[in-house]
Amino acid sequence: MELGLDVEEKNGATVLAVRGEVDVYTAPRLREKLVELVSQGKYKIVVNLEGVDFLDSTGLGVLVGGLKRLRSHDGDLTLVCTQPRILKVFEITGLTKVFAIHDTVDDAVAG
Amino acid sequence: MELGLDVEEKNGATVLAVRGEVDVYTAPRLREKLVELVSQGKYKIVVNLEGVDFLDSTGLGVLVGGLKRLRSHDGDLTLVCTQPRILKVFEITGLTKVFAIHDTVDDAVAG
Amino acid sequence: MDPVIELEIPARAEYVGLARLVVSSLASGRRALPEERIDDLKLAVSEACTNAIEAHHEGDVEERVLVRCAEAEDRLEVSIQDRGKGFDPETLPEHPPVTDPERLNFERGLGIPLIRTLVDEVTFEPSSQGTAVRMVMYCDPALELDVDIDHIDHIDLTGLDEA
Amino acid sequence: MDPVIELEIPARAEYVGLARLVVSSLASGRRALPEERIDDLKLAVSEACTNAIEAHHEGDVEERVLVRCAEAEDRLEVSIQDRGKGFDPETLPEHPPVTDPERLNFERGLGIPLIRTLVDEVTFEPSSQGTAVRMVMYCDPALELDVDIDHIDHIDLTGLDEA
Ligand SMILES: Nc1ncnc2c1ncn2[C@@H]1O[C@H](COP(=O)(O)OP(=O)(O)O)[C@@H](O)[C@H]1O
Ligand SMILES: Nc1ncnc2c1ncn2[C@@H]1O[C@H](COP(=O)(O)OP(=O)(O)O)[C@@H](O)[C@H]1O
Repeated sequence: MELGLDVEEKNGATVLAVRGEVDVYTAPRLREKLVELVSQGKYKIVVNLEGVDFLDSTGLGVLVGGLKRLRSHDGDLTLVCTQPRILKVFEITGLTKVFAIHDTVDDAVAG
Repeated sequence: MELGLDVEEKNGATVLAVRGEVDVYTAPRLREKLVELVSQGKYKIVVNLEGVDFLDSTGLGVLVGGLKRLRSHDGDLTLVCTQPRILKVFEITGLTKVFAIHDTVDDAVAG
Repeated sequence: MDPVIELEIPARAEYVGLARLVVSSLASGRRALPEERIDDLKLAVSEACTNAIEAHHEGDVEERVLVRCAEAEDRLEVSIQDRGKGFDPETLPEHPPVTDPERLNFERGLGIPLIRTLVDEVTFEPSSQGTAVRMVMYCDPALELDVDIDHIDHIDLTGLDEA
Repeated sequence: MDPVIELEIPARAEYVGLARLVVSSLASGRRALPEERIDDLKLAVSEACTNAIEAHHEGDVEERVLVRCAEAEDRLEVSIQDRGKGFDPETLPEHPPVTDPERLNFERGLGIPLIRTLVDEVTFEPSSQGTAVRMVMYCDPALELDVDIDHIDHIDLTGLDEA
């Protein structure tokens, strides 16, 4: 199972596009990538989940950890997600109140 | 698991487009459809395998049975197939020498 | 007896995806479960398998997790069994409300609440031998396939001659 | 010990697709098997499972077929075990050559020749308890993934803080 992780700079934000399934097997790679970006001084990160087919609580935990870390640097981690099946996981866990979730990368970068 | 079976008349031939996986579970439906077409007097049948994702020897057996039945009515059963993974099954079993296999439905109908 | 399908995997993270695949493939074979509910079940299975795997020693391939699916007329039952140390599902720590800034300190502990929300029924059966998580999804018979070909188990390939 | 994955299904036609799915998913997880060889294995598994199912009484869900996969470094082994009556793979009837018009009378009997052609090794182990068909595919180590994350079994989600 592969996890695609592509990084792109866009108007002062770092966009991390994730593809594939985020679970206990692949989440460590997402976590490592976020750690790497933070250590490079990227404090405004947009995680694009549009290419994600599956995300469970392990993936949520990594995103929450990333948000927490970025906030401690006065940065932010926002999300791009329009897929109902992925949005649902954020809704059930109440994390829609914790994350800013945008419809497009442009909105997220601007927001 | 679904097997799609669509019938269309084209220039005097009956084109049966098969979609999905043809195996011991779904092959009975293909066989029933061929039986039905033959009983309706359709003796020139083109089986379009372009939408088939998987075909095993049970499916081959149904096609061989169909060909035999049609030949006994001076008819024919020809195939449309360009997918290497499906063609390979015909090649290994030597059935490329038994069936006329065409690249397009138009070729098959004309041939 | 209802048809039972069993998948036994090593207690390793890389096999959780396989458990999801098997359960969701069975669930989609049953047309009586709408796609959205299949996604719910898939997520619940992922959570339960993740916990089952974490309950074992790391990386030992001889530790096994059993995923057992029973397909009844009106429901699909999935049980995930591990041989870990067991736990008490009633005494798990509560999370602060999501609006509380403290919430960010809880990166974990979402799995069991998710399972409870997603499936129609769940029971946790911990013991000293390990834990079994039994989940049930009820099917909507209105969605059942018209054609029942489940009983065609033997196919007579020579029958074309009798057409 | 190599990781072993077991799938046990009722001896019914509707579950052959699941056996294919599990094996091909495992095979694609091992990047050392190219896609074409995965297709070969999938077909061989389909043939062996079809035979295993046909070796049982029709439709009795208590009759079981076991699909056992062992993932070694250099190969993937799949064995299909049934509890049917067994058979002698050496005394199967020969087919007439494909050019012979008689060939059309043979709609069956292609499964075992296909298996022999498709996999790198196969042994048939019939007994009075049933038949085990053991198939081996060798992997091409040149295709192996660069990154080996198989050993990350426990993830520490709190570690972001130490970044
Ligand atoms: N199968 C299990 N065996 C042992 N302990 C378990 C099992 N499932 C859950 N637990 C315990 O319950 C806790 C909460 O589980 P969960 O809500 O899934 O969150 P998380 O796994 O992220 O901690 C786990 O941390 C673990 O201590
Ligand atoms: N697992 C098995 N148990 C009992 N008999 C078997 C088994 N596998 C194969 N056979 C026997 O070998 C024959 C040839 O098998 P195969 O080449 O797959 O063709 P087919 O299944 O189409 O007849 C079968 O018809 C059956 O009699």
